Amino acid sequence: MRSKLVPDLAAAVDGVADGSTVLIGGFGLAGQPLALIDALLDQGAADLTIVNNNAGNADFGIARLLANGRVRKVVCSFPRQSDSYVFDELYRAGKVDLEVVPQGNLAERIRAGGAGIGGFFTPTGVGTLLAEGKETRVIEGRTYVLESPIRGDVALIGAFRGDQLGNLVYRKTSRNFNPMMATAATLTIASVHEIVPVGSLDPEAVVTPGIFVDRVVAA
Amino acid sequence: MRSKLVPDLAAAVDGVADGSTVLIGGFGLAGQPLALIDALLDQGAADLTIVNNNAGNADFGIARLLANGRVRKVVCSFPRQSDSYVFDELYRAGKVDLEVVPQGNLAERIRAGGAGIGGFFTPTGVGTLLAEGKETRVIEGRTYVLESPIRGDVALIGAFRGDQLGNLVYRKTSRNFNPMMATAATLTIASVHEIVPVGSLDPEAVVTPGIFVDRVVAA
Amino acid sequence: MTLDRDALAARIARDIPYGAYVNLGIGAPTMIADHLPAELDVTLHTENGMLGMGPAAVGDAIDGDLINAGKQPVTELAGAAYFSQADSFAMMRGGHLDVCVLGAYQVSTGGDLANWHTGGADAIPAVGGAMDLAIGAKQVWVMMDLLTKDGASKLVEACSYPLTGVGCVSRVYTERAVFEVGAQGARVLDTFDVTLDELRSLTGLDLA
Amino acid sequence: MTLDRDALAARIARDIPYGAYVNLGIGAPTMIADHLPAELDVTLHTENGMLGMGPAAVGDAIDGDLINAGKQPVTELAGAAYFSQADSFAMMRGGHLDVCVLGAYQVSTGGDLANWHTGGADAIPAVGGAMDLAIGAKQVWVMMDLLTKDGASKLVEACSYPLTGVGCVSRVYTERAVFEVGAQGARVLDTFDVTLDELRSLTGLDLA
Repeated sequence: MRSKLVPDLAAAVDGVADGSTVLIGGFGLAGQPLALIDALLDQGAADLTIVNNNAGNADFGIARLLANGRVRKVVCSFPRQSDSYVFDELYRAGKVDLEVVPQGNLAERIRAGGAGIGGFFTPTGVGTLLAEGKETRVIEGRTYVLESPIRGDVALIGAFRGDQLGNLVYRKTSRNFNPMMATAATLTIASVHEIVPVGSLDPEAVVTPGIFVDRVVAA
Repeated sequence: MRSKLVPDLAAAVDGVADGSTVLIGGFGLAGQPLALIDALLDQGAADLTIVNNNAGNADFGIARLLANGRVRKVVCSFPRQSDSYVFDELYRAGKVDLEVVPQGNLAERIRAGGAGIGGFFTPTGVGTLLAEGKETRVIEGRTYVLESPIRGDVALIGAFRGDQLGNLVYRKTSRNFNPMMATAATLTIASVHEIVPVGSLDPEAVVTPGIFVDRVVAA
Repeated sequence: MTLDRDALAARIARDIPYGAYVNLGIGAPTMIADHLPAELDVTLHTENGMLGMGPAAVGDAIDGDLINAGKQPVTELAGAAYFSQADSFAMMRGGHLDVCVLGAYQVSTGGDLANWHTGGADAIPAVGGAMDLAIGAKQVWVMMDLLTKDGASKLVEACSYPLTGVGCVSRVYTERAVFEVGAQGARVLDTFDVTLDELRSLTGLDLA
Repeated sequence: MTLDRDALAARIARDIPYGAYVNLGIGAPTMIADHLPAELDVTLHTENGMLGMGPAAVGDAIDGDLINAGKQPVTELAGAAYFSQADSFAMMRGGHLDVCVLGAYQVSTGGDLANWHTGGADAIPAVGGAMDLAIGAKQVWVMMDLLTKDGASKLVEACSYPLTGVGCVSRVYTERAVFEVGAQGARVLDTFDVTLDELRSLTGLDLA
C-alpha cells in the first residue's frame, strides 16, 4: 500500500524553494506545526511569504523564521499579540511586509484557493480600510467586496492523528485553519502526533482526506 | 436542556407556506428524507420550488409532490433518471419549470447561501448553454462564470443520528447535499433514524452543528 | 448609581433571549458568560472553531488545544461541536448567530462600529475576526464605557477611528445607559442613575 | 483487431499513473476499475461524496447509503473518507484529482467536450456533475467509440452538440486509436489494427 510517510522532519520539508508562499496552520499555538517550522528554518528556505492567522509568538515557530530573516511578507489577520515582539520590531523597521485580512475572509480565501473558486463577494470589510481599492457590488440590497483566492506553494499542517494515505484528524480547536490550508497548496506537509494504521480512522470523521496531503511525519 | 425534538412528522413540517422554496437533501434515494416529504404532502403546501439534485424517483418522495401538483419549479442538476417518469410527463406538458445547474455549482451555490457569500466565480459551465447570459470574467488567465447563492425558506434534511440540540451526523454517501442545505434555509427540519442523548455524538465528528437545525424528528 | 463592569455584564445577559447562539467578543464581553443561567440554554460560539464552549479552564482542565478566540484555555460542554475556521466564519457571516457582543472604541448613532484600529500612524493594524463578527450576527451589541478616560463620548455622531463595520450595531450598553442605534439614530432605552439631560451633555448628542 | 470495451478499459488503465486519484464517469469508464491492479495504488473518487470507493457491492454488502455517482451500490475500502458534495466538488474543481475518464457524444480536436445533451428539442436537459468533472481534474480523458452507429466520427473539428466544457480534454481513447487533443490539434498516439490513412478517412480529419 502506498505511503506518504517520510522518515524525519528534514525529509518532510525537503525541497521548499526560496520565495515560496507557505501556508502555516494554527491559531496562536493551537495547531501550529512548530516542529515543521523549525525544520523549515534548518532547511534554509528564505524570502518566504507566510500565511497564518498571526505573526508569531515569543521566540518560537513563525517568530523564529522572522527572527532569522527568512520572511519577506506576512499575510495574517492579527499580527499584534502580547508576545509578538519579533514581528513588531521587524515591521517597525520596515523589514517585513504585512497584509492584514479579516479572519473570516482569510479562511474563506484559502478555502477558495483549494476549491478552484476564482473569487467571491463577501460582506466582511465593506466600508473599511481593508476594502479600500477593492471592487464592491450591491447584491439584493447589500454591499459586498470581491475577495480573491489564496494559494500556497507549501502548506505546513499541524494535525492530531494521520495514516500513511494522508488522512488526517485534528483535536479540538487546533483544527482552525489547518483543513483549508491542506487543500490550498501545491505541496502539503502534515505533522501528526500519532500515526495510526490505515482503516483505523473513522471514514465519517476524517477531516482532511489523504488526497490533499503529500507528506506525513510524526512529530 | 433545550430540545428541538418534535413529537411527529406533522409537527415537523407544520407551517410551511405555499410558495416556499424547499431544499431537499439526498442524491437519488440516499439521504432523501422521504418521511418528511410525505409529511409535507399531507401538510398541503403548494406552489413550491424544490431544490434537490434530482427531480424525483418512481412514485415516492419528490415524485409524489410533483404528481400531486404541489411543485411549480424544480432546481436540480439531473432531472432525467430511468425512473423519473412523473417529472418527465409534467415537464413535457409544460406544467413544471426546470432550472438545471451543474452539480458542483449547485452544491457551492447552496453552501454560499448558508455562508453569507453574495456570489462566486466558478470555472464550471463556462462556454456552455448553462452559462448563457451570465457574467464571466477572466482571472489569472482562466475564464470563470459568476454564480449566485441559493437559499431556501425550508430545508428537509435526511440524517442518520441526531440529538435534541440539533447536532447531526450522516451515514456514508447519504451525506451528499444535506450538510449545505441545513445551513441555507430559514427553517431547517431534520429527520434522523435515531435520536441519541446529548453528549453521545463525538464533537469532532458532528457534521451539522445544532445551530443550523430548528426541528428534529425521528423517522 | 452607574453600573460597574460586572453589573453591566449581568444587565446585558438579561437581554439575551432564551436558546440564543451567542458570540462574546474578547475582553469585557466575555464576563457576560458568568451571568447566563443554565436554564437560559444559551450556546456559546467561539470563532476559532467551536460551538458549545464552556467556562474558562483551570488547573488540570487546561488543554492547549482547547482555547477561545482570545487564546485563553476554555472547556467543552456536552453537545459541543468543532469545525474549521472556514466553517466557523461561514456560520457567522451567514447570519446564524443570534447575538454578538463586542467591545468598541466608538459607535456612531447610525450603528457604525470602530473597534479594531486606533488609526495611529504607529499602530500595527490587527483586525482578527472583528470585521466578520461586526456584520455577521443577527444582532450586534456593543459593551463599552460611555466616555474615554479624557471624558470624550464614545457614542458619536460619526466615528473618527477607522471603521470595523458600517451600520452594523443595533444596541450599545454602557455603565450609564443603554442605547438603541441605527438608521433612525440613537435612542435611550435605559438609564443608570443619570438623566436624559445629563446624557445629552455627556455625549453632546441630541438624544431622545 | 479493434479493441472491445473491456480491452479498451484495460488499455486506459495502463496509462493511469501510480498512486493517482481518479474519477471514473458513469457508463463505460467504470469498467476501467476492474483493470486497476492493487499495486497501482489508485484511489477512486465518487463525486457524490467519497474517496476510497471499492468495487460494486453484491448480495449482503448492498447498502442504500453507499452508492456511486451512477447510484449503483458500491463498497468502501480501508482508508476511505466521506464528505459533502460541496467538499467533493471543491476537491474536483480545485484540481486535486489526477485523472477523470468520461464518456462523450463528441470531442473536438481542440479538446472541447460534448457529453451531456443531445441538443434535441425534445430532450430534457440533465447535466449532473458532467461540467464539473470536465474542467476539474488535472487530466480529463474520454473513452468512447470513434464512430456513431451511423458511421459519423465522434472526434470532430468542432462539436455540433452542446458543449460540456471548452478545451478540457487531453486524450481520447477509442476502439481504433488513442488521440491526444488540445490547442495543438489532434495527434494519434496509438492505433489498433488501423492505419493513419484509414483513421483520416474515418474521421475526415487531417490527423498526424
